[in-house]
Amino acid sequence: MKQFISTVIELKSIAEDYFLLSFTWIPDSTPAAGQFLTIRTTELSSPLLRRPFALSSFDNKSKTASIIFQKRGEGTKIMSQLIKGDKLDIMGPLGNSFSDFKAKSDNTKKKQVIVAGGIGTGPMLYLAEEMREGGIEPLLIVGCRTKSLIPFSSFNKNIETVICTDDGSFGFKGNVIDYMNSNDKLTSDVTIYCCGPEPMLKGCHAYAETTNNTCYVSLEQMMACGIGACMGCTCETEGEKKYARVCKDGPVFKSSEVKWT
Amino acid sequence: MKQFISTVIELKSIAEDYFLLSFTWIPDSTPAAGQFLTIRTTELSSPLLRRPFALSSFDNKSKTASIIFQKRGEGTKIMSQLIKGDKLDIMGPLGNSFSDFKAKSDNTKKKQVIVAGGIGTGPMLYLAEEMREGGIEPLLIVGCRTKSLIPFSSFNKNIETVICTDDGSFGFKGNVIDYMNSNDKLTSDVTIYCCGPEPMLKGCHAYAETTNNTCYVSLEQMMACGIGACMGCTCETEGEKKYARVCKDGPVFKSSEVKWT
Amino acid sequence: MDLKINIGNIQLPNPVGTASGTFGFGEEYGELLDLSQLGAIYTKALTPMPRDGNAVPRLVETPSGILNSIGLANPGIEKFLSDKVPFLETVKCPVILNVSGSTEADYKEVIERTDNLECIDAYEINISCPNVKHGGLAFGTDPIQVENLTGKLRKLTVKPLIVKLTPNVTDISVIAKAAEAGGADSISCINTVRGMVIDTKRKQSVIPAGISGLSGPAIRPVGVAAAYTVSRAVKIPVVGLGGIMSADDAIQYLLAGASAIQVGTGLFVDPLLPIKVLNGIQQYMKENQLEKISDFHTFIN
Amino acid sequence: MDLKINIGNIQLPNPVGTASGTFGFGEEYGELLDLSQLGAIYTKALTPMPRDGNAVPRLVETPSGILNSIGLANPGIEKFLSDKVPFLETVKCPVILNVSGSTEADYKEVIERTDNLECIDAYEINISCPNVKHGGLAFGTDPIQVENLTGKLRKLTVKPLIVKLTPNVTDISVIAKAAEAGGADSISCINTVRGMVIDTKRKQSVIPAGISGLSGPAIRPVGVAAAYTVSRAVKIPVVGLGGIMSADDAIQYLLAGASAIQVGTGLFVDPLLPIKVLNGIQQYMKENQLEKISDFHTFIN
Ligand SMILES: Cc1cc2nc3c(=O)[nH]c(=O)nc-3n(C[C@H](O)[C@H](O)[C@H](O)COP(=O)(O)OP(=O)(O)OC[C@H]3O[C@@H](n4cnc5c(N)ncnc54)[C@H](O)[C@@H]3O)c2cc1C
Ligand SMILES: Cc1cc2nc3c(=O)[nH]c(=O)nc-3n(C[C@H](O)[C@H](O)[C@H](O)COP(=O)(O)OP(=O)(O)OC[C@H]3O[C@@H](n4cnc5c(N)ncnc54)[C@H](O)[C@@H]3O)c2cc1C
Ligand SMILES: Cc1cc2nc3c(=O)[nH]c(=O)nc-3n(C[C@H](O)[C@H](O)[C@H](O)COP(=O)(O)O)c2cc1C
Ligand SMILES: Cc1cc2nc3c(=O)[nH]c(=O)nc-3n(C[C@H](O)[C@H](O)[C@H](O)COP(=O)(O)O)c2cc1C
Ligand code: FES
Ligand code: FES
Repeated sequence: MKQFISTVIELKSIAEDYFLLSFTWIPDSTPAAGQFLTIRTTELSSPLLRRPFALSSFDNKSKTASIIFQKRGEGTKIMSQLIKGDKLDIMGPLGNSFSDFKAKSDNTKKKQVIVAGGIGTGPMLYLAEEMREGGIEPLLIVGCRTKSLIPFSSFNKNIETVICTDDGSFGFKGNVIDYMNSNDKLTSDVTIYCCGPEPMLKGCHAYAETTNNTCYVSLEQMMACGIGACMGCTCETEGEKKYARVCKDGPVFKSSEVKWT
Repeated sequence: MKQFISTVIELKSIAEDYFLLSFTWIPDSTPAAGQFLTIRTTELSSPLLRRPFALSSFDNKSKTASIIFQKRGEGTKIMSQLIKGDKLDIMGPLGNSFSDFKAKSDNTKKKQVIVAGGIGTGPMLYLAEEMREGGIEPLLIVGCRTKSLIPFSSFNKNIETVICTDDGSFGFKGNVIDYMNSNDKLTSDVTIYCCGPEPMLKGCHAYAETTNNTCYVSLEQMMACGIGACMGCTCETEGEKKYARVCKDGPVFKSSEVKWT
Repeated sequence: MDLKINIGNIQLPNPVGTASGTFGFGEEYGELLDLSQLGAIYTKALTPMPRDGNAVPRLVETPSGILNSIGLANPGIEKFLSDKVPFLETVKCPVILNVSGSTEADYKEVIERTDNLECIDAYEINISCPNVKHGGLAFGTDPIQVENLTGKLRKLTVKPLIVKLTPNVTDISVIAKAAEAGGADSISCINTVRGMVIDTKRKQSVIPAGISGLSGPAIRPVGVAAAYTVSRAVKIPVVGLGGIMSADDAIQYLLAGASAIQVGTGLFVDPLLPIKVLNGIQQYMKENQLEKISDFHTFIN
Repeated sequence: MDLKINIGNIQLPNPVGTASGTFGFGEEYGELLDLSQLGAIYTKALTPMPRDGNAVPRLVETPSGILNSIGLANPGIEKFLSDKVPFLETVKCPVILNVSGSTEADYKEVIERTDNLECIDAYEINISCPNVKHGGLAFGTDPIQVENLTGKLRKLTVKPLIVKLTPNVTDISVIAKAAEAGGADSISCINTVRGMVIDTKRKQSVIPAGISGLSGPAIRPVGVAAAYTVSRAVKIPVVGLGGIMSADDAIQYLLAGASAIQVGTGLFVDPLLPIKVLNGIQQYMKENQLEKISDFHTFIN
């Protein structure tokens, strides 16, 4: 983990209100899929807190990293106006990663299923890429409300990808869980990695429970410090400790360890 | 007075940290020299208050107005990034004007001397222009710290103009009061109009007292409402009432009515 | 949809008013917005004698807020009657007179000399101005004094008394109950929060008076917490204010238990804010199928 | 130039510390800044037993501030001794342990069981957390209780006691004097300001605990006013905090009368802030020819 001043390489619109931001990476450490960073969006006092975003790619040769973000409130609005050459105050890489768990599950023969939705798409593209480079052929399932929200340009043709839209305007009609239920081959021997809105995480968890598989999810929570010091970003967990810090103990958790409400 | 959404026509740098901002004028009323407007610089909560600026020109035909502003803090920093077509939330015209007093003093045979400095330059350019169009030939004296702060492009060659720099890097070396003291013709029969930093206002007032002339000054004060409702922007005055509202009773006052400290 | 609310024996057409001291007596803002759409105008404080107000500067901006020390600058009763009342008589929305003073006698005098005015619909009793001192602290910090004063003023008028509280107390619910016990028809909260800004270049307080009153969005969470606390302590309606900059902010107050709200510092940023807030409340009521303002009070307890 | 300040029988190398609860026990931030440059680390609150903390979410952003309800989540004494002390023993700057609890016995137990630790230089007694209740209000709102508790803790240790006050009281100077009378070596102020944010979509408090604690630049004027008030009420040194985001902000506190300052919420925005603040203070002292921290106290009275 390091705080550094990065330079914007490119900001590009990739879908309705979705942007790909690439920037220079200064720390020596290589970020892994699922890790995140925090960005200070303004020098003014409002919006005050740094904003967390998961890495969506990293190129070790050019030391370039990127995130995919959605314009939601004031912080991301400011970010959506960045231009090449702008300076960015970044802290990262933060948290654990899907890769931490992947290492353990790789040696099983299970199909690696990566499920992404909404603002969770970035880290899952990175995870899929990481797997492919590691010689694993994952299945990437992306869920979107409608076609205009699909970041087509960000997909890698060499990765098996299924796109689901709620309204059927592209690909499979239905959500990602519907798709998994409709695909016989997926009911056994899969490991699921999911990042997306809460219902998607819950759905993947439930699917994994029913099919007796393992599922890893990346959680979101309001964060202040982002490094484990303030106890602000906790989530409820099953087991001895009632809470875990999303920023430090997560953001990736085994779904069976999360207390779902 | 009206609140309206204006469109930026042009933002142009005219001297070090000084900008000329021109924009469309929506109200029916014509603003006069010395009047001001307030601009909302952001939709965020910081910087919170609207920022006041005096008009530096108005073209009735094209319904175009302008201000000259200095980049000082956060509000003006945001303004310095405006571009053509941006929308601006403006309230104005506010306050009284030099013209209110000029009307009364015009018919005297006195020389009209307009003294401007720093962020007070805008309204005085407008006043000089107003006089010239009204057939009066004023003398415009502009004081600056140094040459790089002089907005050369904003001067009208048809108006007799003297530029003073503190460091002598251009024009008369010394401040505007030094210049007035050095110019014999000015010691009697002048009416002085001044907008600029506090010491300049005080100096003009003292000069007018000594030479038995009348002086009008435009004051600055922190403003909240800008329209006379909150009693926040008062200045101390001589006379029955202890305070006057700069936004509503001013910003232009007869210098002998101001309590100088 | 019914936007009306009752305070004592009067009815306000809607819950959105303009906070005392930020709206003068309404003339100036009358040029910018349609006063007849307001739920009420809460006037600038009135004291028996004219007050010049505090030394200048009286204002400074802070992060998402402003600090002020106006010092209750106002024309006094005489000038109020001659200069302000004629205008107030033309105003179509309810007018609530904010009453201030340094002594009990001051409050009494203002009510006695204005009670016959038809253009005044109710009184807001300002016992909470941090910029006027009664032995060091604001009047409104001692429950016994508050109950006493309210009781005495109660006898002078049948018009509703809205007692305005300061947040600068250990337990605002105690003060609210004291006002209720004294006969208040409503509680408004909050007045400004004690604050100070120092000019590090000049090495002195920016505002000569020193500690002054903080308002604006910075204090909104403080106001919402106060409105929530007071709503649970008293049975009379609560008027919530502090940092309202949008309809959503106002709705926070209503959900917290307030029956009406006031827009103060927000007016300086956008004079049309009260109208926008009112429209936003109506839209929210429609979307959430709320029929009257008291329906807001059914969610949080 | 002498940056050192004395609190009780210890000396801090400089006035810039990190506020309790925002810096954990220092490990995490140790990766981002050089702890040996700090005037002091004020640790996360410690209570005898481990505390899970309050329900989630615990944080929400407000205009220029944040509202939190962590609920003193901490490992408890056992885990503190086994997991945190080994790290704290390596830290080169003074370490001040923030002591919390629900009862007097809790405070006593924390001090008794840690007083022998060399790595702890002083105690900050947190009687002001708005997120833990003692009969409805924070401990630190009653001067008699404050004097009593301070007096009892005083007997347990010769290490300096810094009593941390809440701004949520009618008159903070009364509480400060009570702590001084009880034997406190210093007062720190302020803890967070009571506040609340309501989610109008879900129609409930964003933070399940309801009223929580507001911090950050929004409350800076409140903190400066408190530091100013307390500095005039007591003779012991005051530690000022609340919303410090720059050296200039810290200097406001020093000019107001504080001898030291803490950076809290500002750390979340910029972990290097304490270092920047320290550099800025040094530069200001140079430019203004101040030789020691107490020279800041000669301007405003
Ligand atoms: C570990 C993690 C990884 C994330 N990765 C991505 C990503 O790859 N792409 C993406 O688009 N978004 C991501 N997010 C969400 C992103 O942080 C928010 O969308 C962003 O902070 C919104 O800020 P805003 O000012 O635009 O909106 P606001 O209007 O301020 O907030 C909108 C919502 O964003 C969330 N949010 C705001 N501030 C914070 C904060 N300090 N910490 C956590 N959540 C906050 C809140 O839920 C809030 O309701 C991630 C969040 C977390 C916790
Ligand atoms: C009647 C009047 C006319 C003015 N005309 C001009 C002009 O023509 N050109 C120009 O460059 N400047 C003018 N000013 C000054 C201008 O308003 C400030 O420079 C501007 O507000 C600074 O805002 P900021 O956010 O950039 O700086 P900040 O750092 O916020 O403030 C810098 C200084 O500007 C002043 N200021 C800030 N906010 C306000 C406010 N709401 N009301 C009054 N003063 C404020 C304060 O003195 C402050 O110390 C005028 C001011 C007044 C009162
Ligand atoms: C400039 C100014 C003047 C004020 N004058 C008064 C007053 O005369 N009487 C009063 O009861 N409150 C007065 N207040 C307090 C406001 O009515 C209100 O309680 C406070 O500002 C919080 O609301 P806001 O954040 O919406 O401004 C004043 C506030 C400001 C900013
Ligand atoms: C997330 C968080 C946790 C806190 N925990 C504690 C605590 O455990 N003990 C304590 O005395 N104060 C605690 N505080 C209060 C801070 O130490 C400080 O008094 C307050 O936040 C004001 O300073 P700031 O505006 O610089 O943050 C906490 C504040 C925050 C934001
Ligand atoms: S954000 Fe501070 S512990 Fe996670
Ligand atoms: S700014 Fe409100 S009266 Fe002038």
